[in-house]
Amino acid sequence: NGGGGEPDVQATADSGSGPVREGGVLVFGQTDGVTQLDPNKISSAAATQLQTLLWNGLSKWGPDNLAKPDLAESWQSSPDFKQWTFRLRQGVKYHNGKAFTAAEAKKNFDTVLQPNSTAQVKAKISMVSAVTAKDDTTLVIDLKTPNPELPIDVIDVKMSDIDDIANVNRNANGTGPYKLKSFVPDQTVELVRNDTYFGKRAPLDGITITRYADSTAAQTALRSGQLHVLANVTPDVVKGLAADGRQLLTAAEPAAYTVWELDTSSPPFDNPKARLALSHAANRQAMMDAGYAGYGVPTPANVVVNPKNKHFDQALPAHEFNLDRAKQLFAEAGVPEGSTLTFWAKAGSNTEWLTIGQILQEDLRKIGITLDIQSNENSTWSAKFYPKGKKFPGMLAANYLSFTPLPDSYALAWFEGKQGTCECNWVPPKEYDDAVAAIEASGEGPQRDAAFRTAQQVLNRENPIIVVGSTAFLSVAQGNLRGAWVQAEGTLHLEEAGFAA
Amino acid sequence: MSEEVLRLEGLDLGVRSGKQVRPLVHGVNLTLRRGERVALVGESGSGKTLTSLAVMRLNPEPTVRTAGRVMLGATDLATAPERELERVRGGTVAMIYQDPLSCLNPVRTVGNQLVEALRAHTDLDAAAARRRAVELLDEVGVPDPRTRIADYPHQFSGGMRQRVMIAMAISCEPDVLIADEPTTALDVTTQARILALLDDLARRRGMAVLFITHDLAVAAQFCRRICVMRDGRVVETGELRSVLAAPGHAYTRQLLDAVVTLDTEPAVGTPAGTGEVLVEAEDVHRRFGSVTAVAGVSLRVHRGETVGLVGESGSGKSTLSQLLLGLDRPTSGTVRHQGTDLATLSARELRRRRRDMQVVLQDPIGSLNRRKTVEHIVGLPLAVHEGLSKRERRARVAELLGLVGLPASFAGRYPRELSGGQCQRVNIARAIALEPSFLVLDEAVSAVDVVIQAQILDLLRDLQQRLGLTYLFVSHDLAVVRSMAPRLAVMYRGEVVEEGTREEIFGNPRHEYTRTLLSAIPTLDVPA
Amino acid sequence: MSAEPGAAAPPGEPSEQAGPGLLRRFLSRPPAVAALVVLGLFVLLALVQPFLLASPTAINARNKFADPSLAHPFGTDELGRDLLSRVAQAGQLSLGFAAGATLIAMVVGVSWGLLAAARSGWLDEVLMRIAEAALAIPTILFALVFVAAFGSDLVAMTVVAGLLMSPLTARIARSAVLAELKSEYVHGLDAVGVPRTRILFGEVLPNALPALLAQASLNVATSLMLEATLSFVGLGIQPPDASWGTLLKAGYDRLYESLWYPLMPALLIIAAIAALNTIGDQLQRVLHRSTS
Amino acid sequence: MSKWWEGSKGGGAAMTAYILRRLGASVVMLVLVSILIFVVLRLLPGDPTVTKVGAAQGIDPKALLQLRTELGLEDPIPVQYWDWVTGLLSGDLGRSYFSQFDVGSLIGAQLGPTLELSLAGVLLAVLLAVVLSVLPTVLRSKWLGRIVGGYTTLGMAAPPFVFGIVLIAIFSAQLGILPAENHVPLTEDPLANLRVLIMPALTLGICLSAPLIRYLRASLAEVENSQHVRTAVGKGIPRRAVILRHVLPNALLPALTSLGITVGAVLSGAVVVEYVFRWPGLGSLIVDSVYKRDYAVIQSTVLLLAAVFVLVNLVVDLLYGVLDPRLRVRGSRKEAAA
Ligand SMILES: Nc1ncnc2c1ncn2[C@@H]1O[C@H](COP(=O)(O)OP(=O)(O)OP(=O)(O)O)[C@@H](O)[C@H]1O
Ligand SMILES: Nc1ncnc2c1ncn2[C@@H]1O[C@H](COP(=O)(O)OP(=O)(O)OP(=O)(O)O)[C@@H](O)[C@H]1O
Ligand SMILES: [Mg+2]
Ligand SMILES: [Mg+2]
Repeated sequence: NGGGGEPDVQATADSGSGPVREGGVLVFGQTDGVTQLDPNKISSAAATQLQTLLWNGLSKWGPDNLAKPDLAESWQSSPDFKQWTFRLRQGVKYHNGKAFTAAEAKKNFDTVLQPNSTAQVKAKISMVSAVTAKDDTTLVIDLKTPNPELPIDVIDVKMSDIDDIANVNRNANGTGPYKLKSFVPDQTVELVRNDTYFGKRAPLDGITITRYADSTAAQTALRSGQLHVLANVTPDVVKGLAADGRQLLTAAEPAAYTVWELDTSSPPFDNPKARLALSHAANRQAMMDAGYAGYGVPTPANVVVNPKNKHFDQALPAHEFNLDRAKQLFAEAGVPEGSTLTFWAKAGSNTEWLTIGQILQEDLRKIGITLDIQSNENSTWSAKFYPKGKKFPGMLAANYLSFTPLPDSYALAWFEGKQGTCECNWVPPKEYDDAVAAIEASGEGPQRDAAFRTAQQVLNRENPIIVVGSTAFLSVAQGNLRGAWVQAEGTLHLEEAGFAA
Repeated sequence: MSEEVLRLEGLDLGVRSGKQVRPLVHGVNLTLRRGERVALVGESGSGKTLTSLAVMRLNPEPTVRTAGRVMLGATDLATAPERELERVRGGTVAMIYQDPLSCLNPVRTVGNQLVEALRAHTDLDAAAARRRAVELLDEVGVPDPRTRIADYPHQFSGGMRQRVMIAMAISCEPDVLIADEPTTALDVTTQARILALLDDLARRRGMAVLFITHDLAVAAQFCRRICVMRDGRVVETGELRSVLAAPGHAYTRQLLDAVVTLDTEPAVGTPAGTGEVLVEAEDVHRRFGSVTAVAGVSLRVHRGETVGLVGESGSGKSTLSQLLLGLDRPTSGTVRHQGTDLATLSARELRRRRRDMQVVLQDPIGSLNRRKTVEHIVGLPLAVHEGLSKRERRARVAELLGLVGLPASFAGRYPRELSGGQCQRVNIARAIALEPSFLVLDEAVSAVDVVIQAQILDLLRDLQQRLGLTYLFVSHDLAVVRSMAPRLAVMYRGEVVEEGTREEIFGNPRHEYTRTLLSAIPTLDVPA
Repeated sequence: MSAEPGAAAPPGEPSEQAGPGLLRRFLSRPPAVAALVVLGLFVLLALVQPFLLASPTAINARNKFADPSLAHPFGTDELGRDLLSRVAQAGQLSLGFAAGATLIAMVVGVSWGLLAAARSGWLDEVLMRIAEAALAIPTILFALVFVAAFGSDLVAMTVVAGLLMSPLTARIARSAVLAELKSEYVHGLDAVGVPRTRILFGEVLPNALPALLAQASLNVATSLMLEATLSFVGLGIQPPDASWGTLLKAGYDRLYESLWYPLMPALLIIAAIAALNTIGDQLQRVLHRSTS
Repeated sequence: MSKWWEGSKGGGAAMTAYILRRLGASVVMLVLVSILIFVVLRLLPGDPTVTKVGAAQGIDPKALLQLRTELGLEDPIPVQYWDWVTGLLSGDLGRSYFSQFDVGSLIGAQLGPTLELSLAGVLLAVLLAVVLSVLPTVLRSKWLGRIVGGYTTLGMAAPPFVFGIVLIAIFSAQLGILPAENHVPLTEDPLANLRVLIMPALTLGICLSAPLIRYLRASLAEVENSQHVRTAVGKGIPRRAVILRHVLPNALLPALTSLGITVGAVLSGAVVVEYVFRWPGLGSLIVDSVYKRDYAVIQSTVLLLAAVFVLVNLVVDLLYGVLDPRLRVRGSRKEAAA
């Protein structure tokens, strides 16, 4: 009994291959609901599940974290990576029968790039200066700055019939292997096979994505067989759930991270010593054991790179768990015994944040610091960080970040300083900005590797955020699920999934 | 002699408190034969009601039977199974309860409750039962029974409700009728009518009646045998005639001596209709929906006098009293107290005046707060208007209880531990506590035995003499009214049909109704 | 009768009366005593909690969801903390919370309902419409606003729960008081000229007590439930503190990992509510017996 | 000399006047509720647009402003309120900020299941309450009384989610005889609808019945000791009939008020039940919308429910007047003294 240490159930990134029977309806459960179906406005993880089922992009993810042809059959770039030409598939039709052409693709890009668009993918392709439809099957994308990884960055620009976007919640307007049958916001999305799909015919008759607001009810449903896949399972319950022939699915090399964001512009965390102290106060191993049932990888180097990743700088000094050191550093940084820090957590979802928060709370208590945990429902939690530039003295905000495990993606998402997701108000040293520029501009090679190492060293030294561990979504599926696979950042790909024959 | 139908053998009743049982009724023996009518009279609080309730095991918690049998033919009702009792109750033995005001279900119509009783023991269908119910209401003298059958109890006057109870009890023509003061709320004409009705049933059907009453004249008129109770014991039983002629027990004698009759010399009071006008009604009307309870009454009550208010049950006496006290507001007309129109007074001013205007309400049990002790109830006006401390009140309450003939030990009791007459006396004690200048007594002594009654009437007279109090005396007992009130008003259908001095009304009644009323007064002349 | 006043009420026989006699009679009822004992045990549990083997916050991530053992009589939670000491600690909080919230609800609600019943007409109308308006809006909405405004600290939540329960209490109080006001005895009191406040507070309110007691024990249950519901959405008592409600919810979420986890707080909540209900019932019965 | 606790003048047309006055008051109240909801929502920290865009990824203030302008959130609050109310009056309930579905159709889709569940729950609760509170009295069984007492305690003490999961675990997971979810519209397949309805309705029913039973048992005990019940017993009416015809109606009256109020509680209880049984109802619609700050959905839905609540309570009050003749006939001695 008990747990911790080594995980009890072995996880895999893909459900077994093997003969798949045609037919059946797969029921997919998740704790959050899908609120809308415009692929370019997707903001919650709950809806990303649909991205590969209803729509296609020019390219798509392969299990090797590389871009594979999707609506584009091939692409090439100019040598300076400033112009990319995509050759599109012919004869593709939207679900409503309208033909998909380069002009359609341009409409989608233009929508995403509009000044007031709120599409998340916008940040990834912000260097695009112009999109031109040469002819029906040729799309040319011009860039302001070079981007060697554009085919990856455009994956999330999903193509839908922009002219009919007003009805997107009724028909989804996609080209994907499944089409929309019905949609009840926050409850269910019912999909049926798209028989005119250009790609491989989907084995299932349909997929129902449904929401279980009550996680225990979801577990019951999975146990009784009413549910085939349960996504994003609380790590605590994985052990019991992934028994009886059910399989545990998770990313092979998780590229998502549990972090605590700090305001580096107000005391005490404007002092790097305080940040380092916090890093030393975090018992990462215990947190991964208790909060993630052993499925997380502690990141004592405090960088958002999985220690198993080939780009990880093994030479980085580890911030080992050491309360005495933490106490001393805190004292030096003006956080004496008797101080109070705030832990800003989410209520209702991400319960593991609370679990690890309590571990920190207990450890800080031992060195005389009070950690005041505040749970907030999602909207309050989000609103706290808007607009940017607010001050959060003494606050740790738990958050979850996911990237593609590629150098530029890491860099893009985090360290650019000007735009990104960090609420930390961190002003990086020039050394870091240079390194990031180098990573973005250069393709694979020693130059990029060196710059990436530099960036990691700066992070390890400056600690703008505390990286607790590399973790991934855990999904549990019935034993007879075949053909599903998990992408590094956590999305479960069901487009080719079916039931074992 | 005809056969025995009901026999109480050594019935002992008590009240349970904790593990002990405090005895209330001791060894009551009583026999009822077919067609026989037995009067049960006696001291108020002597256990008459309890005994009668115990016959069908209806005595309330926590009173219990501790010994004795209740033989109905060959069955002992005290131990008979519930199922057997259900057949007996209302069918073989029926009961008229003492406090008819709260004995009807407030949320069901009067007709509905009658029909239910009928259908429980006869095989009438719904329509037939309804027809019979209308007939019954008519027989007991409820006017316009066809429409009033659909009314709810609260729309009936006290006397009307009592008549509904009577109708219900006789509806299934029981072998035994237990009537607990069945006519206290009835005027003498209605009373005569009811007695005739019961008499007819008893003769025709051989119904035996146990008739509990304080009115010895009624008992004498209606019953053959008498049974006198005191202190939970039967002190005397026998042929009514011989007992009245030669009472064997001192208490019986005491009772007989206390009876007020039309021949009783009335007490001399202040001359009627003189002096300052204390309370005055001017052409007051009071309508309840379509019923006009008071229709244009003008009445003056002068300081220091006693005005008797008599009249048919349902004629509007209680309603008029409420109006005079400002407890109810007339639909039209004015009521003045010491020259001030009550309608112009603020609630606070009105309340201050209550110090001088008190009332004994007709429903003696309902008008007491069931969760307060007698001491609290009686002491409340003293606390409110005189600001007496708890200790001062205690002494005064004891004194007041003594005045109305209750032992001081009753101060700690709750209303439901009292008999009907005891409740009434608590009401009187509360009303006279402040020695108000104007006191309305609505059937204030109807539920007490004549000994106590005489005592209370003396008390009232004494107070009047000493303090110059003014009374409005509402009663059905004309002899008592006569002895109390030098001036009377007779109400009939909402109007005051006649007003005059005692001598005028009793000696020379002008209105037809008054004459009917007077002719119906029962007398204690023992029938030959 | 007056000749022998002692007959109906022998001198040695004390008549039933409110006051100290009430307590004595209350204590002579076995269910009441049992309920008091249960509550006493909870208090005891709360008192000994600091001296228990394990601290309620000591984490042992390698011993999660342990079954009951000598070291951990109730087993352990998701962080390997001792459930017995957690439950004991939560008990102090929960009972304090429920008592505080109920007190506030009763004070606010009863005054509210009393005012409405006493001042008929427009004030009654206004007060009752306000209560209805408050009842018509889902509690969860108010709960969220209040928690957002005051935070989820214990005192704030107690006040919030108390306020949230007061409209219902007000309605119940109003109808109980109105029912009394309609009785004949109030007519009698009015005839005596007793001032309205005195009628209300001295006569009517004590009579409405059984109904109010029933409502109070309902409020205790409701407040515990409200807190559990808030923690259902994660907004209840914040760690390291816990209430029975938060523990129940945390355990419920891990039902399949450890049945003990939700069972223990559930049993304690049920026992506490049962005890409080019993006390309410017995008190009612004692009042009832002496006075109805 | 008005009786200070009584309403205003009674009379012949009093009932109609009373109804009209109550209706008027209800309208005023709904206006109040609408203002209250509106204000309460805007007091909540959090912002629909921020939630919609998702703060975790950083937000472009310009885009957000654009979105806020589109949704009308940049208008002054009174203007927003006015727009909403005028929209309501013309039958336009607004549009969800998130799914863009119009609120009318969202409510339309979820109202049915909610009504099903609440009606079934309330009916079941009333049935359970009446049967369970009357039975021990009818049968004079102390034991049954204790069992009912235990049931009441359990019903009050255990939150709905616990009952829900226990039922699912037994009937769905273990025995497999009842489906735990997948609501089937009544119109499609009544029998299947009934089958899925059983467990959620039972859960709701149990939770709602507990407080009702408490009220009922208290007032039953009170009425049982009354004089008029003694009269009924004295008539020889069988005990069962006495309780059903004389005790119960009088005892039900006060319980009726609490039932009316329960309507509000139904919703709170229903949210959790809807979650556990994945019931597509308004309760979860509201809670989800609250979490997202989807004002458009919340304000109209809550107002609708408030209207239902007000209506139910109006009906309860009127019913009270009809069932309690002492109130029905305005003009009884105590009433008329206004
Ligand atoms: N529940 C009770 N608890 C205690 N004492 C009671 C209870 N009920 C009645 N008593 C007492 O029993 C005695 C007999 O009461 P009962 O009602 O039979 O008197 P009664 O002869 O009918 O008097 P009345 O003529 O006044 O109606 C009274 O002294 C009364 O106080
Ligand atoms: N609250 C009421 N609602 C409707 N009708 C009423 C009400 N109160 C009294 N009445 C009617 O008014 C009339 C007079 O009633 P009231 O009580 O004044 O009579 P009463 O003379 O006191 O009769 P009793 O001698 O029987 O007590 C009756 O017909 C009665 O039915
Ligand atoms: Mg009597
Ligand atoms: Mg009268």
